[in-house]
This record gives sequence, C-alpha cells and structure tokens, in this order.
Amino acid sequence: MTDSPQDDLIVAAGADLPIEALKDTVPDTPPVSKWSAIWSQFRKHKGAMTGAFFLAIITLGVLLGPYLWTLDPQTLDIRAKDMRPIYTALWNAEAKTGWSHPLGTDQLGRDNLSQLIAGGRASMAVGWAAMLLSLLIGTAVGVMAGYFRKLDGPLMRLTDLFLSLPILPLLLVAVTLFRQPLRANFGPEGGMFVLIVAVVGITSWMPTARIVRGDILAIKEREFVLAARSIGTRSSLIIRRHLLPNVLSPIMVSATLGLATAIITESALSFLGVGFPSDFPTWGKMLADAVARMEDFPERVVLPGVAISLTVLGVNYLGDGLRDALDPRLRGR
Amino acid sequence: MLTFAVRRLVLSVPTLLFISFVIFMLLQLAPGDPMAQVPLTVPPEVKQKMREALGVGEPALVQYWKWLVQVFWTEPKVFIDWLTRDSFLLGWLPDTQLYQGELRVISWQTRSPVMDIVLQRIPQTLWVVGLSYVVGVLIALPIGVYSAYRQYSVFDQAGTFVTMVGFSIPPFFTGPLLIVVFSVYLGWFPSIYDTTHVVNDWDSFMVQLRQMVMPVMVLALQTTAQLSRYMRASMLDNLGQDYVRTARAKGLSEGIVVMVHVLRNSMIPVVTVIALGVPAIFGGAIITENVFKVNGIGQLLLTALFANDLPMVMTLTFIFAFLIVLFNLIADVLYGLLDPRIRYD
Amino acid sequence: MLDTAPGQTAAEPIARIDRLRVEFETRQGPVAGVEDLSFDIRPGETVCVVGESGSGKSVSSLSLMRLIEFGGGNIARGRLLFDRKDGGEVDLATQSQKVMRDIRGNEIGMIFQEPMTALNPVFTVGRQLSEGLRVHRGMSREAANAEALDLLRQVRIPEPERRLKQYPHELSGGMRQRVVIAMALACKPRLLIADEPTTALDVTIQAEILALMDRLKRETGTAVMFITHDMAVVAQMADRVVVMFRGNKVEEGTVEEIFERPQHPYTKALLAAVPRLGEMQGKPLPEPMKLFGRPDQTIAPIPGSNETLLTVENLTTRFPVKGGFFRRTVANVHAVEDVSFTINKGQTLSLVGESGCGKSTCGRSVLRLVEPLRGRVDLGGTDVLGLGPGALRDKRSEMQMIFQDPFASLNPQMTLADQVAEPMRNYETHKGSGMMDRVAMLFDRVELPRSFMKRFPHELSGGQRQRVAIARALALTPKLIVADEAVSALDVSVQAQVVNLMMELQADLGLSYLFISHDMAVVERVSHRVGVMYLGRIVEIGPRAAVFEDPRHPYTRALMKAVPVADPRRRKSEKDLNFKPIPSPIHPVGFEPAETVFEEVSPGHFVLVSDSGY
Amino acid sequence: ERGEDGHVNIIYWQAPSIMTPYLSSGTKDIEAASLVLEPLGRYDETGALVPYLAEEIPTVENGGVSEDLTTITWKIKEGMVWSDGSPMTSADVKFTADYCMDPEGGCAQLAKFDHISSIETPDDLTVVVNFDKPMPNPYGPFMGGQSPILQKAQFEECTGAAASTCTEANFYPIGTGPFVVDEFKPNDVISLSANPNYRDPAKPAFATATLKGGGDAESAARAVLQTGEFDYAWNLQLAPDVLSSMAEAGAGVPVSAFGTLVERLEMNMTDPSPDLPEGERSTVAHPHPILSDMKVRQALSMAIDRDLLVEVGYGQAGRATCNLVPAPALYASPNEDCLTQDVEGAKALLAEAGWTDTDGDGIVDKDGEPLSLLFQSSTNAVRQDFQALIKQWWNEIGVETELRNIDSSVFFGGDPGSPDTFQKFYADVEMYANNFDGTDPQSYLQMYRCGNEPKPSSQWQGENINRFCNEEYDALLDELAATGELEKRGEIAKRLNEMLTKDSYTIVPLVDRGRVSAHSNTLGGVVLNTWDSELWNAADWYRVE
Ligand SMILES: Nc1ncnc2c1ncn2[C@@H]1O[C@H](COP(=O)(O)OP(=O)(O)OP(=O)(O)O)[C@@H](O)[C@H]1O
Ligand SMILES: Nc1ncnc2c1ncn2[C@@H]1O[C@H](COP(=O)(O)OP(=O)(O)OP(=O)(O)O)[C@@H](O)[C@H]1O
Ligand SMILES: [Mg+2]
Ligand SMILES: [Mg+2]
Repeated sequence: MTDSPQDDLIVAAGADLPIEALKDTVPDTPPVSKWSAIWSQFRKHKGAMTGAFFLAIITLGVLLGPYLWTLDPQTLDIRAKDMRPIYTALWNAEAKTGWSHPLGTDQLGRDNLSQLIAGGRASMAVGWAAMLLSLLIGTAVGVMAGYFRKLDGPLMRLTDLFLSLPILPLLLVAVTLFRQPLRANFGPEGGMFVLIVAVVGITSWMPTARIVRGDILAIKEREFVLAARSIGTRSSLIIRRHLLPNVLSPIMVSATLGLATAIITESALSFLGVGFPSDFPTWGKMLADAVARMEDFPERVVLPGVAISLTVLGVNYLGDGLRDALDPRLRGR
Repeated sequence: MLTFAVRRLVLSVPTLLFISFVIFMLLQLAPGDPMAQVPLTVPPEVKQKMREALGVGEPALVQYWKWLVQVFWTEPKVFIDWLTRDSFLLGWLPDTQLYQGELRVISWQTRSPVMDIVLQRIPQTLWVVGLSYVVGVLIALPIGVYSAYRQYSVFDQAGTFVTMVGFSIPPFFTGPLLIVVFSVYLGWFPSIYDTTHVVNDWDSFMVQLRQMVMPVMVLALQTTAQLSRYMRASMLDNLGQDYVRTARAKGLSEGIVVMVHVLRNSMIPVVTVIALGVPAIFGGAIITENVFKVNGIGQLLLTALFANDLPMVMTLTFIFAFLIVLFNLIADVLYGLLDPRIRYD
Repeated sequence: MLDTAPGQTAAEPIARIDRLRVEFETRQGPVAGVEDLSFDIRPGETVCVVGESGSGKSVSSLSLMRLIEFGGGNIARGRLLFDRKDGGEVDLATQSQKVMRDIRGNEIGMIFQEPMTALNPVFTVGRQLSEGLRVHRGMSREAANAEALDLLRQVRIPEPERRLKQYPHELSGGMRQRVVIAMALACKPRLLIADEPTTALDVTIQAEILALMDRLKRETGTAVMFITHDMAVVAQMADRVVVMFRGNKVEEGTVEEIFERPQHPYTKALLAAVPRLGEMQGKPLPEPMKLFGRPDQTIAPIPGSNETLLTVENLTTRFPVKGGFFRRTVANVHAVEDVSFTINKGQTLSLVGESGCGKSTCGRSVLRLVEPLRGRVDLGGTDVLGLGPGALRDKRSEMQMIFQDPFASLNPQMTLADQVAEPMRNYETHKGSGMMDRVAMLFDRVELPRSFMKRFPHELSGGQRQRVAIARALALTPKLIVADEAVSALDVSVQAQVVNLMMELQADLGLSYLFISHDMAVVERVSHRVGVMYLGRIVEIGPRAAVFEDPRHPYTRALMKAVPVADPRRRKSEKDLNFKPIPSPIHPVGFEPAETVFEEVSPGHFVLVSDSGY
Repeated sequence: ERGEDGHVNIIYWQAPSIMTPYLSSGTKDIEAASLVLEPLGRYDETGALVPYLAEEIPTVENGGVSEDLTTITWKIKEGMVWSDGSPMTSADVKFTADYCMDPEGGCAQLAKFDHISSIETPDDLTVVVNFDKPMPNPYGPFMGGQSPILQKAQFEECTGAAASTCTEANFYPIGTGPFVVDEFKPNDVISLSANPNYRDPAKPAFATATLKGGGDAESAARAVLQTGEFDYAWNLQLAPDVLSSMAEAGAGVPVSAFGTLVERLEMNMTDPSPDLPEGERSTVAHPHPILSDMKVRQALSMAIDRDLLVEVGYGQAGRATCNLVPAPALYASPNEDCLTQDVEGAKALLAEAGWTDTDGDGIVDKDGEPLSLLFQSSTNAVRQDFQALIKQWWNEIGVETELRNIDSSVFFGGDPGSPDTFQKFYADVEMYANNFDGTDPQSYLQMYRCGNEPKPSSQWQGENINRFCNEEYDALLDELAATGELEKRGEIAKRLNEMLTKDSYTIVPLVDRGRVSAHSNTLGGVVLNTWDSELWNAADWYRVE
C-alpha cells in the first residue's frame, strides 16, 4: 500500500495565495478538546449549573451521609417517637424536638434524617439504574427499528405491546418468578432492587424508542451516513460512530424525564404496597407512609417530597444544559 | 390515506391478538387467586368448589379461547342488540336479537358481565380524567406558545420551573394535600366524588363542578407539565424556520405570524402527542381516582387486580391495548391530515 | 413606466443605505454582520450586491426590512432612508414595528433564497398569496383570490387556477420560486429585494426566473436590490453592482465598469475565479484555472491515459413505488435508464443535467450504494455488480465518493482527523501512528493546516470542509472518485480552488473522476468527456469539446442556451428560453421504455436518436 | 315515622361487588347485603342469638333443637313479606339451602350448610333441618349475615352454574330487610331506599341510603370525622394517633368493639429452607432446625412487648392477648403470662437452648449457625410497623430477622402455584389474623389437627398452618365434637387453646383486634357488632338533630 503513487502526495503544491481575500478564514480560537468545549458551553448555562449543583449536593449527601450521620435508619426508638424537626422549636416551644434527631422521628421513632439519607440512596439508585436500563432498551430498539427497515414494523408493534402491559401484574409476575433466585444472589433488598429496576425499566423504554427511531430515520438520510457507507463502514460502526452521537440529545432528554419517572414509579409502587421490604426506606415510601399524618407532621411529607422534586428538577435542568452542550453546532456559537 | 388507514387497521388485528395472548399468559403466570377474599375459616374443599364454579381450573389455552370467543363474538352481538333495541340512534331498526344467552365475559368478583361494568365506569372516567386532559391541554398550549415566543424570559423560566415541579410531585401527595386544604380546612369541595350525581339543572351542575375541581386539578398538573414542554420545543423549532421570515416580510402582524403560521405548524407534532395520550384517559388515573374515590376505570382495574378478577383485568388491559393501537393509528392519520406534505398510501 | 431606463442617474434614490452597521449579540460578545455599508437604489434600477458567503449581504437586506431584529441582530448605526409612496423620506432604522409592518410587503417586497422553505408548508399557495393583499389592501377574500390568480398569471405559472389550491410541496422548485416572487410583487412594491433568488435552482429554471424578474421590473418599474454571489447572474441582471467583502463595501459601479475594469483586488480575484462558458474553446484537454494573485501557477493540460478503468453498460436503476393495500410495487421511478459509458484512467467523465434526471443515482449505482436493476459495471476488470457483500466492501476501497453538501457529508460529532482516518480504520490499512502520519499527509495534500485535525466540522468554512471530504476519499488511494456536485455548494473563489485541487490530484495521482454537476461552466473546465442526462438517459455523450462546441441533441442545445454568461454584454432574453417541464420518471410496473439508439456523429460523440421524452 | 330522616351516607373503603353473600365471602359484600337480605336470626353485639325472621331461636330447652342434636326446627314469624309484597315462606328458606348446596353453584357459604342431610317444610312457616350427625352448634344455616334467606321466586332460575350469570338478581335481590336496592354499581356505590313493606312500619327512619365504596381507610375516616360528608365509615384500620387526630375535628366519633379476631405469629414447625427439594419444603418430613426447640419459640414470644404493639397499631381497638380464642368469655382462657415483656428471660432461655453469641456480632449462634429468621406477613401499614418493632426486639435478644411483606391477594390467595401464600409458609415466622364465625370455636380449633397441614399432596390446602401435631390435642378435639354441654365445652376449648399457645408457643398471639368504625355526630342508633354484620341494625338508625 505504502509504495503506491500516493506517496508523492507529499509533494504538495501550495504556495500561499497572495491575496488575503481569497483565503479561507481560519478559526482564530485554538482547537480545544471536545470535552473541554462541552464543559465551557455547559458552564454558561445557568440553569444547568444550578441543577448540577443541587444534584451533586444530593448525591454527595446520600453517598456520604451515612458516614456523617451514623444513626441506623432502621433502629426503632419508641420512646423518641413522633419528634418534630429542630426548627419547629422556633415557633412552637412545646414541640418535642431534640438535637439527637434534627429532623425528627417517625411514628416508630426512626430517625428522619438517616431515613432520608438511606431512602435517597435507594431512590437514586433505583432511579438511575431504571433510567439507564430503559434508555438502553429504548435506544437499542429505536436504533434497530430506525436503521433496519425490516425490523421497523415488528419492533414498533412490540412497542405497542409493551405500552399496553400493565405494570402491576407484571411486577407481581416478576416477583413470583424471579424473587427466589434474585434473593439468593443479591440478598433480599438487592433482589427487590433488581426486580423493581427491571420492571420499571422494561415498562418505560417505549417513548425513548419512539423518539430515537424518528431521529434515526431522519439522520439515516443525511449524507454523512451515506458517506460512511461508501468508505466501507460496517452497519454496527455506522450506528456507533455516526448515528448514536447524533441522537444523543433526544436521548439525554429522555434520560432526564426517565429518572423522574423511575423515582416516581418506584414511589407509586410503594404506595400501592408492592416494592421494597417494609423496613427499607425510600423517598417514595416515606412520602406515601407519611401522607396519613400530613397535618400533624408535615415535615414527613415535605422532606422526601422536596428531595424528589429537587432531584428531578436538578436532573431536568442538567439535561437542558447537556443537550445544548453536546450539540457541537450550538457549542460553536 | 384511506388505504393506509385501512391497511393499518387490518394489520392491527393480528397485533392485538398477539398482545392479548401475551397479556393473558402473563396474567396466568401472575400469582394470586380469586379466593383471596374468602375468610381463612372456609374449608379448602369449599374453596375448591368455588374455584371450579368460576372455571379457574381449566387449562390456560381453553380459558383464552373462551375469552376470545366471548369478547369478539358474543359481546358484539350484545352490543348490536342494544343498538337496535335501546339506542337513540338506531333504535328504530327492528330488534336484532342476536344474543341468545351465551356466556359473556363474566367478572369473577361481581358475577356480572364485565362490559356492563366497564360501560358504567366510562362516564365518570371521561368526566374527570378526560376533562382534566382537556384542561391540561388548554393550559399547556398557551404556556408552551408563550414560553417559546419569549424564550428565556422570566415567564419561560417560571413556566419551566413550575411544570418541572408539577412533573416531579406524585399525585398521591398532591391529592391528599388538596383534600386537607380545600375539603378539611376550607370546606369548599367534597373530598369524595359522588358517582351517582345526576346533572339536570344549574345547581346540580355546580355541584358536579365542585366535586370535579380537585381531581381535575391534580391530573391536569401532570398533563400540563408534559404537554407544555412539547409545545414549547415545537414552537421553538418552527420559529426559526424560513417561512416565518417570509410571513413577516409580507407585513403580517406578529399575532398572525405566531398564532396562525407558526402555531399551525407547531401543532402538527403536538396534536399527535395529544392523541397518543388519549388512551391513558381511558386507562384512568389509578392513583388519583383512588384518592378522590372517582370510581372510574382505573379504580376498577386496581380492585380487579387485587381481587385477582382475571376476566376483568384481562378485558380492561385488552381494551387499553386496543385504544393504544387505535390511537397510534389515529395519531398517524392526524399527522397525515394536518401536514399536507405527508402522504400515506 | 416602461422607459425608466437603467442608469438614469437623475432620479432621486428610492432607498439610501447610509453607514449601516449591524451587530449580533453572541456568547463571545457582539459580532458585526455588516460593518460599514452605504449605497443608493434608484427607481427602476437593479442594484446587485455580490460577495462571498458571510459577507453581510443577507444581513443588510434584512436590515432594510427591519427583519434583522427577529434574528437577534440590531442596527447599531446608520440610516436606512426610504422614500415612501405618499411622499416623504423616512428613516426605516427608527420606525416602529407597526409602521414597518405597513411598509413590509406593501412598499418593499422580498424574495428569499430557499424556495423549498420560504413557503409555509401547511397553507395553500392561494392563501399565502392573498394574505398580504388582504392585510395591505383590505381586500375581501374573493377579490384577493382573484388578484392572486392574476399574479400567478403574471409570473407565468402553468395552470394557475389549480396552483392556488395546491400546497407548496406539490410544486416544483421553480414554481415555488415563482410563487415567492408573485408574493413579493403582490402589493406592487416600489422596492424589491431579492436575496439569492436563483441559487438553489437549476440552470434552466434560473434562466427563466431571471428573465421573469427582468421583465417584471421593466413592466412595473420597481427598483430591485438583487443579492447574489454568482457573477454570471450579476452580468445578466445588474445595472449597478455593489461588491461586499466581510461586512464592507469594497467597490461600487455600473455592471460594465465592474466586469471590465475592476479596481479592488478582491473584485479582480472574484472575477478571475468565475468559470466562463466557452473559455475552454479550442482546448481539447482540461486544465486548472488561472487564479488571480498566483503568478507562479503552472497550468498544464491533463491528458490522462487511454486505458479504460470503468465500463458501464446498460445500467438501469429503478426505485419501486409501493402502494395499495398489500404494499405491492405499483410503479417504478425510472431513475437511471439504460446508461452506458466508459471512463479512462486519469480522466474525467462529467454527467450534466437538470435536477432529478438521475445523475446522483447513476453515480451511486456505480458504487452500488443503491442496487441497480441490471447492467454491467466493470471496474479495473472486476464486475462490481456481481460481487458478494464481502468482496464488494473490499472493492469499495478502490472507488470513493465526494458529496455535494460539505455541511451534511461530515459527521458533526467527530473530529476531522477521525473522519479522515475512518476509512483506514475500516480497512485496517494503517494503524496507530502510521495512520496519524497519513492523515497529516492527507491534510497537507488538500492544503489544510495540520492544526485543523483536532477540530470539528462546524468550525470550518464550506471549502475547507469539502477538502476534508476529499482527503477522506483519498485515504484509501482509490482509482475512481465519484464527485457528486462536489463543488456546487461552494463560493466561486473557493470553488475554483477546490476544482483546481481536484485537477492537480488527478494529474499527480492518475485519479479518474465521474464528475456530476449541473454547472456547465465548471463541467467545461474539468472534463475530458461529457454526458448529458435527461430523464434517466444519456442523450448525448462525447468528448467535451465536441459536446460543448457542437451540441446535437435539442436538449443539450437548450441547456447550453440557458447557462448565464458572466459577461454583461451577452444577456439573454426571455423569449430565447423555452423549456418544457420534465415529464415524470414514474411508470407503472411492466412499462418497458423503448430501446436506446445512439448515432455517432463524430468519433466518440454519440447522440440519442430514439425517443428521450424531450 | 319511616323515611322522615331523609338520607344516610355510608362509606366502605372496600367497595361491595355483589349483593348476595352466597357468591362472595368478602365482608364488604356480606355487610352490604345485610341491608336488604335477612337471616332467620342474628348475633347481637354480645354474641347472643336474637330472632329476626324467626319467632324465636330454637334451643334444646324450648324444643327447637332435638335432644340428640341432629335436628333443628325454625318457626318463621307470621306476616313476613318480601319487599315486593309477596309473603315469605318456608319454601324460600328451603330454597336458600338448596341454592347454596348445589354442587355447581360455587357457593361461598357452603361450610355453613355442612352436614345437612335434609330440609323439610311441613307448613309454610316451619322449617326442619336434619343433620347427619349431632351438631352441638346447629346455628350454621340461616343464622347471621352470611346466610340470609333468598326469595325463591327471584332466584329459582339462578341455581347451579347459572348462579353467576343472574346479574339482575345478584345485584337487586328482593329481601325482607329495611332497604331495597335502587341502583347497584359494582365496586362503586349502592343506592338504596326504604323497604315499603318492612315489617316495622316506623322503620327505617331514613328514606334513602347510599353505600359508597372504594379508596382507603384513611380517606373514609376523613370523610366521617373531618369533613362530615359521610355518616358512617366501616373498619378504620388506622394507626391510633392518626385516628385520634382526625377525631379532634369533631364531626364524628370512632367506635370500637371486640370479637374473636387475633393477630398472631405462627411458628413454622417444619423446615422452609430453599435448599430442600421442592415438595419437601415446609413439610412434616423436615422439622424446623431452629424453631422445633420450644425454648426458642418461647424466647421469641417473651421478647415481645404486646402492649406497645397495641399502642402503636390499634390503640383502643386492640388489647394484648395470649390467647388464640379471646372470646366469648366461656371459651377464653385466663392465660396472661405472656403480657409482660422479658428480654433478659428470653436471652437466658436462648442460652439454655444452646444459643449464645460466640463470635460477638450481636447475633446468637449454635454450631456456627447464626439464629436468623425470615418473618413474613401481608402488606399493610400496621403489620409492617409490627414487623419492624418485633424485628427490633428480637434483635435485642440476638436474633437476626429478615422481613418480608407480600401483597395480601397473593398471601391469602391460596394459589398452590405461588410460593408466597401463607399456607405454603416458605418462611420461619408469619403474622396474620384470623377469627371464627359466630360464637363457637370448635371448627376453629380443629384447624390445628394433625394431618390438616397444607402439603403438596393436598395441593397445599389445609389450615394447620404451623404444622402442629399432638395426639393429645387431637383426642381432646374428638371429645369436644361429642360434647353438647356448654360448661364442659368451655373447659375443653380452654385446654386446647392453651396447648397451642402457652404450652407449646407454636402460636404466639399478639393482639386481640377489635373493630373500629366511625359515625357522624348526627347519626344515632349505631351499635357496633363484631359477631354479625356491622349494619345489622341499620333499621334502627336515625338522625340526631
Ligand atoms: N443570527 C446571527 N447571529 C450571529 N451572527 C450572524 C447572524 N446572522 C448572520 N450573522 C453573521 O453575519 C455575517 C453576515 O451574514 P449574512 O447572512 O449576511 O451573509 P451573506 O452574505 O448573506 O452570506 P450567504 O451568501 O451565505 O447568504 C456572517 O458573518 C454571519 O456569521
Ligand atoms: N431512494 C429513492 N427512492 C425513490 N426515488 C428516488 C430515490 N432516489 C432518487 N429517486 C428519484 O430518482 C430520480 C433521480 O434522482 P437523482 O437524485 O439521481 O437526480 P439528480 O439528477 O441527482 O438530481 P439533483 O441534481 O437534484 O441531485 C428522481 O426522480 C428522484 O425522485
Ligand atoms: Mg445570505
Ligand atoms: Mg443529485
């Protein structure tokens, strides 16, 4: 190969044009790496930065929390039940408060703060994992359907099928069929985690698949895909190198919505009584359990409610920013 | 267009059959037993007899076949009979009397035809869930339009924030919250929906309105949150198009440019999104219906599920699947109708 | 009216642009779209504004309409004086949007570049046409419709009644542009701004549109501000010319002055870069262009060889049109019909023809990017059509493609180096640093600085991108390159450079090109042989000199006549032009077109004698 | 005056799905039906029998029950009419029995009609029920809300397999009760109006009634106690603090009463280990490796503070108990040993049994195996709180506990294919509640007969959930079945109860659960009854001004 006539390519003809007018403009900024460009674009998005900030705080909080606040969320202290958060002392001197439980305790005397931290770990883990799973399935199905014309019909009918699957019976089926092996492999909580993630993931990938399919159909017609084919790129690589990066932004948007939906679906499952073991806190379950005592102990609904909302909001704004930042065309401007 | 629609319609038959089969088998796999409610003191032999009376013992395929026959053969006959006998529209036709007392799909819980109960439930579901969808759409569209037109304005930012919050708060929280505020403290609205209420004059209409306010608000919040995002994105897409500049160059006022030219184009994808959301109305909003005791389809599905009323669950999910497939088709057809560029054949 | 002859300098200007500066707020701070621009437009006169892409032409015209605000720009300085109908000169820059709405469409009409997107896709042509009338003239629906019909007649659209009820997508590009023109003319504006109205159109349609505008201008006496980057169009249309460069006016003068005595080096360079039809007369072999400001340029003809590289015989490609209930094939698009040609090593065969005549399909069929129905494609002794998937992939490394749109043919998400390296990765011809060395060498070869290797496509200009595409095509040392409108989307000056680059590469490396273009002037410059396509068939093929100097087929002749010449003294008039609309290439299943019969009129010069549909 | 008090609103958070108790055994359905259908006699709030459609309750003393306990003769009150005006006769009673005993009908109350050999109707007002063996408690058929009388004319065509398709009859039964159904919306709401032919012309005081269903206990309580939208709410299984804070609003009052419902722990006497082959798990073939030791079971019981459980979960509506049969007084054993928590004692017992914490991880072990238990129950807020508390106490004595909660439709569903039913008992300990119908515990105690345990050969049906087996116990059961004298029966029943609880700790009773309901301040005449339908005396309800 190397001793082909192309070697004299190097003998490039190319004295510079004397007139500046006909020279192409050269971008005056030095080339930057893709990721630093993304970062600098991302940094300019105020909402995204705030979102990322809150998300980081919450994530750090639930990750490091157990080391800072070492109370066990499952320990009952029935004498210290129904304590109010410390700040209620500001306006209500009689309220049962104490620094030992800064955010109060629940009706069995479990510490709210440590439950919030532990619940956050579970909710975030479920949210992220289910979101990733549904993204993975959704993207895969969407790409397949969009790229391979033959698969389009069957895969879209499959999407219809999954859209009409009722989530509750599905969960019950999954629990009976897989609980034992999962419990053996992942422990009681781990097994349930895998189950919930799987069920939420399996029942929520359809919108992503639809959107991705639509975009793939459009991008497939763009010339650079044809170009890739003409230089001998195999289908798998076309998908990986050329299609996927270009549908990243709708995927990001699905992801941000997906995280919210997953956290909320998990909480709805807890609300309906099919979910994690009862002594295993999640934000959704805390919220659902506390609704009955909402008037007397508003903090028990507000705290997990705010945590869920902040996370979802954070992720959404983060997604907005990422979408802008990941699009090199917007980035250039 | 017509051939497209007909073709898709015909193709959806095997799809639906397949879907129903999969759902049926899934439900068969699901644990639980219609005898769950029977007190523990009832001896097993009695339970076994009761089970047999329901036909639980039969092989799954036989059960599925029976269900198919009942849904696709017997029920339509009943329906046609009803049309020609009682309905306003076709009542003048001679009574067809096709239905000869064959077994219909019978709910295990209530021992009555599933379809009758479903029909009974549809009005309240439509009233509440349907209306909330309409309200949600009506609120979402202007918000989306204005947010896009004034992108990054205070209104846009606030709208984004509120819709996101709306999206992230589960209805089992907003529902009781509203009840505590508006029913318990303020006493404005009833906390329990009266499904027997008949609207026949202004006062009863007001009563109906008052009892619908809270569930409709809770549900509309969710709809608004999602739809206004779609609307905004779609408007933004179209505001940057060349034809907008052309319209402006003609000297049209901003109102016409935005509300006629841009809106009409932006509505195309949004309308299909709206259409795709419609099956969810019929599916009901399980949690909200439960919270306000609007005993609609969602509540029906939930109780049937927990009572392991297989025929009911099966039929409801199937209706749901049917609507999804149908509205998928409708969305496609709408797309074709709204966008003259699309031509199906 | 008729005789407000051009160049009548006495009249008061209708619009005066005075020291205009337009800025855009960007993340990097304010950017000037137009820095300093002044010129006048007098009644009945056509002022052409020329300049490269990005020089501020559109921005200045949009400023005049005060539409620039909607695109995020603002008029930072300067006056835009406009003489309103009912007397009185106003400064448009300071008018309220309400007043502007009154002026827009009424006193100033505007035609936009892209007829495909300038019309609202969901409203009928009639509605869009009558809208302006109803706003400005307060006409009733019926009156407006009648007027709209009249307008369509004026712009000579066939079957105007039917068009009123049609949607934009149902019209061809040329018809759409006529509708846009009719829309701009609806209220008989006193100033018409045309922003590249013909750039996106075929030569034949371009010729018609230009002639139409010329006629309308003469009939109505409107002043025209005509924006273009095509010097040939300028020569056809202009009374006076304003040359813009990077936001500034560099030169202004009558069209003859500009073409015959350009003063500014930029204008000179621009004119030098314009390929002119007929320039190559008497030269049998193609040779690179002489570019302004490159005195050391050696211009040598490229002989190529006589060895055949590619033989295409009876190539036929059809696309099925599915329909009916069972989605069976009900008809076929006969995109390429019985096409045969050969290309020699180191030579270029050009395919010319109007949009939709099957040029691209032909090129793609040769590479088997679309599957031909039948025929034979023989590349260097291998029957390409007979290859299995694996062998075909191997063979692909010998034949590459360059696409028309440099913005679309590069993946926006990959660095340039990666894109150029991709073919090597695919075939594993080079690895690791060896591959990077070769990428760098390819960048050198296409005269791109190596510093570009880490950049993304959006950071480059069109010409630079096209070089990247060329580098990518060269990466596997192919023998044949199919260049599908490879230079059509580029500015003239850049186009000239890229054309020269391609020709140099051909001379150096012995590449063969299948050069697909609709630009006759470029084709004349680069080809050894030329094939003229019409409705899927080659109607005339032969040595370039023979086809251009002695066109035999009526279609070829019509095509030649339509090409605008960059010479203000050789203007075409509307009556010379007479194009039939191209018939539909869709035929029901089972339709077998008549056999193709060629007549050899001179050695190697074949003309279709059987029916071609023209 | 009938109908003078207008309208009464009742809310059941479980919605009635059918109006005949013969086709559904859900409490909600039985109670809804009791507004319309009436039996010959009912139990009152003390558990005593009172005649309804019958002249009097037949007993041995008044000659209504034969000396050999095989025949009972009911006399119907004169002048009883159905709501459609037709007279109610002994034919209707006989028909009711035939209806339920039809083998194809799938009657839910079949157990009530056990051992009936024949029914005779010598005249229009006399019904003679013959049993094929002596029945110390012959009040199964036609007594209480579960077996009311159906109108023969209406249900004649609805016997056997046709029972389930008679929607009209099933939803709009003609009865003798105070109300008639105007509109029945299954699983949603029932509209009723006063029965024009009700035997007491002054009753019911309400002209119309609605029985709304659906939702959850909490919102039902809210509708009565806080917003006052409803007059009566049924079975408010809510944490006591929630209930009391709602009651503060003052629109209504919670009422409670006790019956025989006992929340208990069942100790699995067999090995549920998943390592055993399917079909041998939780069967008598493998005794439980840990719980077979009574000391362990006792220690587990001693670690529990039942009073605290009551306080957290039931408040007024519960009392700590050590008995499986907490009532009626005749059968309730005075067993109270378990009521005081004794953590130290429990630890000592464990140590005695060889369970000590050798590795210092806080969990006791024996032969290197830690004492670790799987504790399951159905999904329910109070049960989960209980589970959490018990887990904590057991933790204190060094027992590791894994909690599991299963959806109640699965847990109680009895599906032999599901591993999660309470019968399969694939866990070490489980918690649920059970009670017995009426006032006689005989069949209840019989559940723990040896051989009656769920097992693969019986498709996992059977009521001896904890696989208890004791010959002495079985012998005593036989004796009970043959004893008619009440005093004697009480003695035996107490012995049996103790054998299951304090003697063996296979059953660890926790709470005697009462029933809490609530009625608005303006509803008078409510008498909460746990022995029969809660709506048993709806005819007597009236509006308080
Ligand atoms: N909305 C905008 N935001 C920022 N910069 C802009 C915007 N529109 C135009 N520009 C800048 O203004 C300059 C002039 O652009 P303009 O569109 O007038 O060029 P043009 O001469 O019409 O080019 P073309 O031939 O490609 O149409 C360019 O450098 C462009 O980058
Ligand atoms: N994938 C396809 N499916 C159906 N028809 C097609 C397809 N590609 C091209 N055609 C049709 O084939 C004909 C020839 O198209 P082709 O793109 O080859 O024309 P062209 O000469 O390259 O035009 P242009 O100058 O616009 O690029 C056209 O009528 C076109 O509509
Ligand atoms: Mg421009
Ligand atoms: Mg082409």
